[in-house]
Amino acid sequence: MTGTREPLLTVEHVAVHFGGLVAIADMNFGVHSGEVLGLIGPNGAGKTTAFNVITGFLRPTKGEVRFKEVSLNGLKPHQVTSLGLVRTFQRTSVFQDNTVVGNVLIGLHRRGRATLLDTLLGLQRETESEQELKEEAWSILRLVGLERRAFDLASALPYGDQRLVGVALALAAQPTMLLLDEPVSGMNASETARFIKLLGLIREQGITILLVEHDMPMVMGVSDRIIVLNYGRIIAEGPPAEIQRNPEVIAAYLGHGARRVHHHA
Amino acid sequence: MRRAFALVFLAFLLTLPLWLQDPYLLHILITTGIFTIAAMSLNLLLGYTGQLSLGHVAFFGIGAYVSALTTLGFDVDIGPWTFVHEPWPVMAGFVLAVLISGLCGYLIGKLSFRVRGAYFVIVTISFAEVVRLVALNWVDLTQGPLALNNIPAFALSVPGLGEHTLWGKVPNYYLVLAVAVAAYILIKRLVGSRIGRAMVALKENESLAVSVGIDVTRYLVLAAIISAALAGAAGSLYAHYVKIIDPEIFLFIYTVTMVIMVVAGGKGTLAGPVVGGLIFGTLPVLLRSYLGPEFQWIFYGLFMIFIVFVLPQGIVPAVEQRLFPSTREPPPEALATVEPAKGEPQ
Amino acid sequence: MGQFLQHLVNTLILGGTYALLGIGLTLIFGIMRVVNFTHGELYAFGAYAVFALSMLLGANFFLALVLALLGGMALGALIEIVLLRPMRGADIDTTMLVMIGAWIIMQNLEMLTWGGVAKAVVTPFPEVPLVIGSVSVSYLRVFVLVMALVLIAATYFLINRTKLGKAMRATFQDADTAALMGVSINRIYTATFAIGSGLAAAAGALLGPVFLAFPTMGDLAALKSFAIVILGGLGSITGATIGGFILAFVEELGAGYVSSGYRDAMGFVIIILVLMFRPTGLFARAERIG
Amino acid sequence: MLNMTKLGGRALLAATFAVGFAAAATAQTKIGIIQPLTGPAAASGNYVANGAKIAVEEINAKGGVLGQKVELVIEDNKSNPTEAAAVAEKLITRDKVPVLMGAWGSSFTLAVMPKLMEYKVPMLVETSSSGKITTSGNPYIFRISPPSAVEAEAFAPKVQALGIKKVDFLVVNNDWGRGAADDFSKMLKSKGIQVGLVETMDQAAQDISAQLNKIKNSDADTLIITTAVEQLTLAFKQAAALGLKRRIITTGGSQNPDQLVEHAGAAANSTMHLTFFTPWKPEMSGNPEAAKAFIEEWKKRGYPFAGLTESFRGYDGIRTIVAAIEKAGKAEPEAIRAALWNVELKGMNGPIKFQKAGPAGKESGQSYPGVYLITIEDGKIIVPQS
Repeated sequence: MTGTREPLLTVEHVAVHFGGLVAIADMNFGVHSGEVLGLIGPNGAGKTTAFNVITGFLRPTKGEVRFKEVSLNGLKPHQVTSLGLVRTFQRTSVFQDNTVVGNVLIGLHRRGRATLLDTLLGLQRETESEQELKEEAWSILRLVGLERRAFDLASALPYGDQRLVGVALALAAQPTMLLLDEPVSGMNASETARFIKLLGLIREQGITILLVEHDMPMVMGVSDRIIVLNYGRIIAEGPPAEIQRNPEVIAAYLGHGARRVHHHA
Repeated sequence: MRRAFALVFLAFLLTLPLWLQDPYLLHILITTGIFTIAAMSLNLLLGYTGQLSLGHVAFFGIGAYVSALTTLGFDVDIGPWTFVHEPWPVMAGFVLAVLISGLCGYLIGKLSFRVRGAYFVIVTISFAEVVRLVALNWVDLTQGPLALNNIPAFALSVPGLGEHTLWGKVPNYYLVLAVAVAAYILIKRLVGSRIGRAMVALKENESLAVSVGIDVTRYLVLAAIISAALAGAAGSLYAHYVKIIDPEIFLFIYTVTMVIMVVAGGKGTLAGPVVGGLIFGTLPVLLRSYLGPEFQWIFYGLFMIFIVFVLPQGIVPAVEQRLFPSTREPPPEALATVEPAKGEPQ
Repeated sequence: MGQFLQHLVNTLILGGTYALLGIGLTLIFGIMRVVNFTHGELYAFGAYAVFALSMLLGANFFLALVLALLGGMALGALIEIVLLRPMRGADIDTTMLVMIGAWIIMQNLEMLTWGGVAKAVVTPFPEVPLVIGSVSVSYLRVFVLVMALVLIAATYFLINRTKLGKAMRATFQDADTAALMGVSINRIYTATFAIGSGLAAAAGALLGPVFLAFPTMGDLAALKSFAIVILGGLGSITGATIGGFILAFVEELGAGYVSSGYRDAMGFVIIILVLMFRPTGLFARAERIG
Repeated sequence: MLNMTKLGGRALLAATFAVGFAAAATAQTKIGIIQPLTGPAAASGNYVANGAKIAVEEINAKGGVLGQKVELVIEDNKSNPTEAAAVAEKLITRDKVPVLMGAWGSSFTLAVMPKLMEYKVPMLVETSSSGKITTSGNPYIFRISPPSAVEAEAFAPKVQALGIKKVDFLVVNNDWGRGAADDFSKMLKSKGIQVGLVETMDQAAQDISAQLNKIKNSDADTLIITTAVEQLTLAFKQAAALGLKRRIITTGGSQNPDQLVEHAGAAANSTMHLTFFTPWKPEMSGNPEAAKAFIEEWKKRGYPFAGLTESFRGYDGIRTIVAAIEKAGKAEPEAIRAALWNVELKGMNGPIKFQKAGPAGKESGQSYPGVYLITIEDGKIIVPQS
């Protein structure tokens, strides 16, 4: 960490209110280039809300999010994605009626070069661009290890593989930073292990990762740093080892989802 | 396989006037063709972007009126100004019909895609109704309920060969067929491209599509523009073929006819509107001897409910599944070429 | 001034029946998430029912009105049970297609039954108008307004003061939770559709004698109902009531001071304006669209 | 897809056979009729079609024409011009009728006219009144109804007697209504009478109170209304409800006065109507015997008496066409067209004989029937003595 330089992503005094309900009270943190940051907290702590605010799906009531020193306030989600900040979703995170490779091709949307005219007139640039996209799609499928299922319908895949398709989609959108929303929830142990390996590969490509996850051993294992949210507030921040010993964090989890921590611990 | 079917079918359509001499049946086929083009254009919105646009007839009608007025000429007073337009050739009318319908598609898209679901449906219906009432009441321009009559027949000007006016049924048949094939190819290219994938993505999961950087409004509006422009082309063909149009061209029932064609044939498939268009375009003629018009419509209504209950995907996907049960995704040839060599990926 | 007062009186009379139409449609949408394309046909049904009962069978005019309302409710219940019940859980576009099919069938059945020639209903009200100052209005229209207001009040009472109304409101809030609390969703849906349909039939039964009954009369009524509920916000009963009167007011003024040809266009122009500045309607509660 | 095509092809083939077979089996003389059987003008269109049916049965009972039975092919133009053109196309190309009658409204007739030119088939116009129909140079048009200018001239002598000073118009927004407003205005202005408001209404409009409210605030003494009977009923009722006290005169001969009395009640009192047939006094008809027989037959079939002022047009129209076929000696379009010029017939409202109208070389035929001004008093129809 290089102290004075502005982090890749900065969340500054962000608050989100739904009517009278405070989902996020006043949130401040930064994510530095190249790191893996885990965002944890009991159910309803505001993690997904935070994701939605950062990626433009929700407007914050107060505060500002900056990415690469550009304010994201007022930007639409697809504009945020264009800056290189790409997210995945908790559940239905694939295009069910498309094939796996079709999904990745959709994800590669921003990399197409052909214009509307090229497409309608069937010009050479259209063919070339499509060829490039297909090659690109295969390299992403190879990265996540799904090339054997390329022509299966996404909805026909086992759950764990569907989650991988979701990640492939996000990778296709050329992220500088990837926001993963509970990527291993519902996966079995071997699927989780495979996913952790994939995270390593993604990291090797220099992609920064912000991770929301309930699977404590997994988060503790992959994160460089962890932020703990409770009732819309950050209650702790630091390296995994430190967080595991933090009494406030333990209290929060005992109050809420002790079972879950226990289960994996 | 499918390509072969398409080519055989096209050959059948091309040779049809050679053995079908009955002018009335040709007439029916021409109007069927025109409505099929409109249905294909609607399919782009309804089938590919998943937006139930129920004002589609507005673009068809605007195309018809623009083309008719361009070729008939008009003079209109707006406030202190008088606009006089001398008649132009039909080709100009056709081009203007496409452009202005497309422009209306843009404006309406911009406005109505701010909402979804029931609001969107009602807004699109309202738009068509407003256009109908303008056509009905702006008598100076549109002749209102007096109808625009004596619209000239389509004329093709070929450099060096002079101008050819398409008076008869056979040339009109080929003209409509040519435009229909062109529309089919355009739509096929579009939906097979990155743009088409973006549209389908929006239909399936808007949030997810947005998260990979697809600009929702942009692609919905783009679909609306192209769809409206094609509908405008169909409207222009209609105006110069039937040679008379009046404000009832904007009635909701015509949109419903297009919707039935698309839904019955199979929305979101290329062949769907063609199959649906042919069935529902020619069915009235076949039924006419046996059923009164009211029974025919009742039959349509029942058929629509039947399709939704029994074949929600439409005829084409159902037939395809029967014919090629296991070819849900034949690997496209282009993809096969870059498929990695068999073996472990890493 | 006299002309303006006359327009105001006309507004009230037209607005009452518009409100009935709007409430019926918005109730069905709010609770069932169904855009009811048969709404206009139920309106036509009401008008034809009054014609058939009072002109053909010689029934008392007022009795005919009541029977038209009840008949509309029964027809609505039938549509709900036959067409909508099997569609539970289908998305809104799919049910719309089914309702469009039903609309086509109903309209053509009317055409077959009654023919294309419009039918007039003769009422027991005198032809001589009620004249107050510069304003003149027929007794029939005054009766229509009073009846419309009575029905609107009855609907409010039903929704806010009865057990059925409570269950309907619970379903409106959240159908799943209401079901968990022991509300029979099927029964609520059927009742809702029946009430909405009954209101449309009542509007037709009241306006039919003022104008004429003809097979396509429902089309414009349906379009206007759509305009009213968009204006008031889909699912808002208060919105539909006020929307009905606003639409009538704008139509009257448009016809009186702009051009009578654009009377029917006014509603749609309002829709477009509302959409530009307040896409969820004037009175909708904060609700996500899409 | 293959299956569908095959199925479609087979059905098409079957349909072609069916059509061919039907044509071979029936050696009948066909006459195509285009009328508004549905929509805002439906009442009138149905009356005309029924009048035509009576004429055909009468003719067939006497052995038909040229030894063949006459067969009517009746199509609905749905009170819409485009639909009128479409059914004309169908009647000519599919049913192969050699002659047409129709299409009631002026806008519908004008819509059909290019089809007549295209396929060279004559049409007898039984109701339409717009001047444009016979002045546009369409030699396939033969009209037995009076153009509105003729109607206006027939009314001209009454203007002084009634003491009319200023007139407002309320007309249906189509060729019929606008044509009537133009022609009557011209006639009135030539007599130095003021013309005030010209208000229009859509043919499907139900609520006309806004227009009537405007008219109520004008200082004219007379209101001329031109529209079909259903809308007239609404206009009368709404005028009464607004307390509009004005002399009301209607034009166009589609008022069916008895229906007005029945549906508009007291609101129809002291209104005046220009009609072209007086079934209340058949002895005034141009052909009293035929008129009495027709009225008898009409009543016998249980049709409303009110329809007679319209249905006679269908009856006269078919008799005129059949007379032409008889004269032509064959049921072919060109022969019928030529023969129509030589037809002379005693019609219900005067002799039917076509005179040339419109640009030289491509004249349309126009016959000049009688016009009557009747009054409704206390629910009774008062026919003038003349």
